[in-house]
Amino acid sequence: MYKKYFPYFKNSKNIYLDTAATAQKPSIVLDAINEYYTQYCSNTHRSNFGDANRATTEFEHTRELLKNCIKAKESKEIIFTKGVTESLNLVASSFVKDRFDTVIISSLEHHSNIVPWHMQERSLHKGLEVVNCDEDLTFDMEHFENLLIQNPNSFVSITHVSNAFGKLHPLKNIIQTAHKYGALVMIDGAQSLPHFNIDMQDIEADFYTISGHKTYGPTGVGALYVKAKHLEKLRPYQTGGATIKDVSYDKTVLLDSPFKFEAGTQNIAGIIGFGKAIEFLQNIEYKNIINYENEIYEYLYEKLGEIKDVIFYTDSINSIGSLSFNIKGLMAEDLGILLDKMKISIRTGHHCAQPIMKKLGINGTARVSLAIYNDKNDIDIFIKGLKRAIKILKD
Amino acid sequence: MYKKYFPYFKNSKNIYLDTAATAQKPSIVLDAINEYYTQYCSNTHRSNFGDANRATTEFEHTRELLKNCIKAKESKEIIFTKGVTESLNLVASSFVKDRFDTVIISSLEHHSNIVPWHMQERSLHKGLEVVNCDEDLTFDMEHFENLLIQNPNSFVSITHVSNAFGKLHPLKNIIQTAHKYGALVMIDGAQSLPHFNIDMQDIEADFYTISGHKTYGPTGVGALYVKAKHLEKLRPYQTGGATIKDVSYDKTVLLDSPFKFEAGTQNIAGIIGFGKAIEFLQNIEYKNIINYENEIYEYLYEKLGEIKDVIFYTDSINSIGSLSFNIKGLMAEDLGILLDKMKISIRTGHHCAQPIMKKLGINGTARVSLAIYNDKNDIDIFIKGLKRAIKILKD
Amino acid sequence: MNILEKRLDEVVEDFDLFDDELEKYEYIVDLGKRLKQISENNRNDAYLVKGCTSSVWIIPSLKNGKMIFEGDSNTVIVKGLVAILIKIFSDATPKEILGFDLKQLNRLGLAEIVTPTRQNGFTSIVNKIIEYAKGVNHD
Amino acid sequence: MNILEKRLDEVVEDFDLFDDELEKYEYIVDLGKRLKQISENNRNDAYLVKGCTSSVWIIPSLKNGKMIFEGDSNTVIVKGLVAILIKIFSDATPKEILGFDLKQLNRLGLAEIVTPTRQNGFTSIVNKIIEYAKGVNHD
Ligand SMILES: Cc1ncc(COP(=O)(O)O)c(C=O)c1O
Ligand SMILES: Cc1ncc(COP(=O)(O)O)c(C=O)c1O
Repeated sequence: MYKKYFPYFKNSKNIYLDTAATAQKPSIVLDAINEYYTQYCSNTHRSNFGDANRATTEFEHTRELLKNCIKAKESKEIIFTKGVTESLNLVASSFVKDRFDTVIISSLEHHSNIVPWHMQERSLHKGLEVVNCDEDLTFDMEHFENLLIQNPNSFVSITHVSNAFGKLHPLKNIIQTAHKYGALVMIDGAQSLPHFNIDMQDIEADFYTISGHKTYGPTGVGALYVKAKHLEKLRPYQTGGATIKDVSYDKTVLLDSPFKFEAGTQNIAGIIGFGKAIEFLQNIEYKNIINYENEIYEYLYEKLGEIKDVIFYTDSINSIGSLSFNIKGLMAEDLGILLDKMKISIRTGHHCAQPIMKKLGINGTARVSLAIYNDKNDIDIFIKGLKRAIKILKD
Repeated sequence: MYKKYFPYFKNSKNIYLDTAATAQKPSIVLDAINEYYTQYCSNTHRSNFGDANRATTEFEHTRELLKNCIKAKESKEIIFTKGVTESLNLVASSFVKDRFDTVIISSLEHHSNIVPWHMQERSLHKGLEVVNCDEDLTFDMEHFENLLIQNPNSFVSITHVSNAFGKLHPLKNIIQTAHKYGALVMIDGAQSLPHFNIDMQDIEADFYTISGHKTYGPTGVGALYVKAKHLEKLRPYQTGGATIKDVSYDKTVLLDSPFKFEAGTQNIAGIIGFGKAIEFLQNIEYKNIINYENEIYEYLYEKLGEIKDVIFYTDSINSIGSLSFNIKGLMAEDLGILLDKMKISIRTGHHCAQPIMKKLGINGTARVSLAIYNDKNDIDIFIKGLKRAIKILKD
Repeated sequence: MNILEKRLDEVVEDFDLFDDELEKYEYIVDLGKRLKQISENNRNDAYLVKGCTSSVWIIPSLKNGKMIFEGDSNTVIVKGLVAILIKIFSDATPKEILGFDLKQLNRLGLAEIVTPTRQNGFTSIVNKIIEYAKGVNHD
Repeated sequence: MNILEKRLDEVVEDFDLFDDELEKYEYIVDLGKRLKQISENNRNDAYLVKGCTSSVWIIPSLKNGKMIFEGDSNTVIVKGLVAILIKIFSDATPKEILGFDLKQLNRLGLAEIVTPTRQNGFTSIVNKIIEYAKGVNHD
């Protein structure tokens, strides 16, 4: 139904079920990239001839689109980055470090939201706390509240949706609880923005991180939302060209946000393309995306459930986008390789989330992750392929 | 002669003379980007189905090409970044900070090689030293040597070619001198790699920074060369997905170079496209590029010299790519705007190099910067346009 | 109809006479050249417009309840733009100035206006004028 | 011609019989299943191959100047790859092993070999074998 917007599927017979790693791109995104490169390629924000002005205008248009998409209040709250990893690292280095005694994360974090904290010489119970989860990976709100009480000067950094399991965190509740105890909250939105709409005025996150390439946009683009009142305290992370009002050898006067955070030539083509990805989502409308993806997800869950010896890690209701499973007695890697030979692309392994894998006592899982370009036919082919792979391995 | 390889010139009648800001892209670069997005779009280094393997292979192929291009010894010496600004910031934060008492720069640095040092609370004569230059912007080798003697624990960070003036620094001599006094040297290669070949084994730089978008590659890509023996001491700058061997909540074991420095999803399309840009340069061959560009540069210098009241800042012999000038009694900005209306794109202003402008007592310059797609006809049109602009402003 | 809007109409009509962009800018250069220079001692920080790449000064005064603006710049084209803004904004009450919808200025079709560059000179000048008007408006 | 090369030829010939990739991997799975498991106490760190996503063990021994390799893995396909490597490398002198041009292995046409992933299991296994051979080579 939506496949036709994505040129990849015209060229490839692959059943692509690895969107949580990166999404396919609709043609309007690729067209916008090409248009920039072949019609008005030039640098932004510094040169001021015609093409450069056009590039700057398109670039800033993406900022507006993103602002409106997540209901930020002001454009300066949107800072472009390379991706969620850079956004998280930026906040870790330039805001959290030396300011907060404790960082609280969930059990389901991606390495990008664990390792930067380790690099600050935090480790479990020494500046880093991990909120427990139940067997079905549900966030333990009571434990969270206790951690907030015990650690009065905390910064909470938490994923909206787990990339490894698709588990959805009760974000609003988490943020309200954190704020009650005076803690600030950063959200890893890598796996949420592609699937449903987020309203910064509603959830009141202090920081929210965005991955362009997972949201139908180009690679090498991301963004960081910073609530306006924190901008003053956010130190510039990288500095250089186009962040500057005045420089002598003695000192530097930086421009205001967002520019002071966007040093050097940005990924201009990527950012312009990302704008089109957001327009694409808004044209389809999030409510249609949610309904459509839910239907496919339920169908996948049901069909997988019929397979003998399948192990699930979550229910289907509080899960979005990704579904992780194992087949008792088999290694996920073996399944992944055989499915690949049948032209079905899934992901196997620890999904950059080793700690939770260790906690569950498993090496990894097989993960199917969905997007609007998937349909029931993809699921049928996947299930057939999976059965065949199981047969080859078990016989 | 070379214009035909660049689709921009098919669509635009612009005379593009702003390559020092960003270069136009040859079609093979754009084709490679499109091929990735429409035929094997997937994440690299983590998923391992067919398309993902192909993406990883192409990605790593760029690293090999770059390694061979600059004659690095090992692939792990090449780290991908967003551009020169990120490369410089990475080394500033992760290597120089807290290790070197003094940073020595030249008078011709881009803001990207000044501001990061200010952010470390260095300022003139307090952790930051600036090598003098003569009237014609020639690097003062004697002053440099004195600075090295007076500041025994120094790190030298210096541009190869000035973006504001096109001035070429005597790099080999600078590096040898620095090494003689035990200082390490980082080179800002933003304006050199597009124009001539660099051999790391010959110049023996410790760090060399590369800008993809200025080297006929896509936006949002750059690289950092780090001499192998310094890799151990270079701290990871950003961390997260795909930099990790093993993570628990307690600690992280990082992968080896270069992977530990490339956190999160990289600009995959951009890096693959950049590989093609390097192939493009190698197909043309640097010796042809140098000869061709020199000829155009000399022609431009000569024709400009014939204009009344023109002020030059360098000679043409030790200059590469960019030529800065002023017309006595006129403001460069006014010239730039009028030329733009004649569809001639040059850059006016301080070119992200305010300190040297202040030193010269000027607000800025008009800068023409050249690439292989320019020809004498471009220069003729520019000169005609410039004369007309001068007439409009002076009359 | 706001009086500023009427004045803007006139400028837009003038602009419409030109076939190409260059002619339009020749005209702006001309306006710039003809704009009376301000006195050297008015070229000070109090009147300087922040956020421009070139130096721009705007000096307000109040006469019979109407604001009068003078202005200058070190670059001719910006001086021309200043002349246009003075034509539109000067000799109007603070209320008229504040009642004017700034988006209308886009009708001038000047790249300098519509481009959201990091240091947008044109917007900064307009903001300075608005700021002055707010300072004397007592409604 | 190096004896290892001859053995590799045989494997490549076997592979050539398959029409598609899946059949080839079915065969590899089969080799994996048939490979003798190593004893539990040999599954230790000394024999563990570093740099694989799955666990792989390679155990060397020396008999009449020839090296004998045993191996195992927790995933079947890697076990199949181990079986192939044993077929090629086991029962050869260290000199023969070190004289073999590793690039030849690309002829197997396995994606697992040619992809420069961050943790390339196949290369790591081969390196472990080479390392063992170097350890006993006294030339
Ligand atoms: C939950 C989560 N956080 C962070 C990341 C890293 O995002 P990026 O690739 O944009 O750096 C990912 C994707 O790998 C993710 O799924
Ligand atoms: C000499 C010099 N250094 C650094 C930079 C910044 O490079 P990038 O845009 O790749 O961050 C530039 C370009 O603006 C430059 O010309």
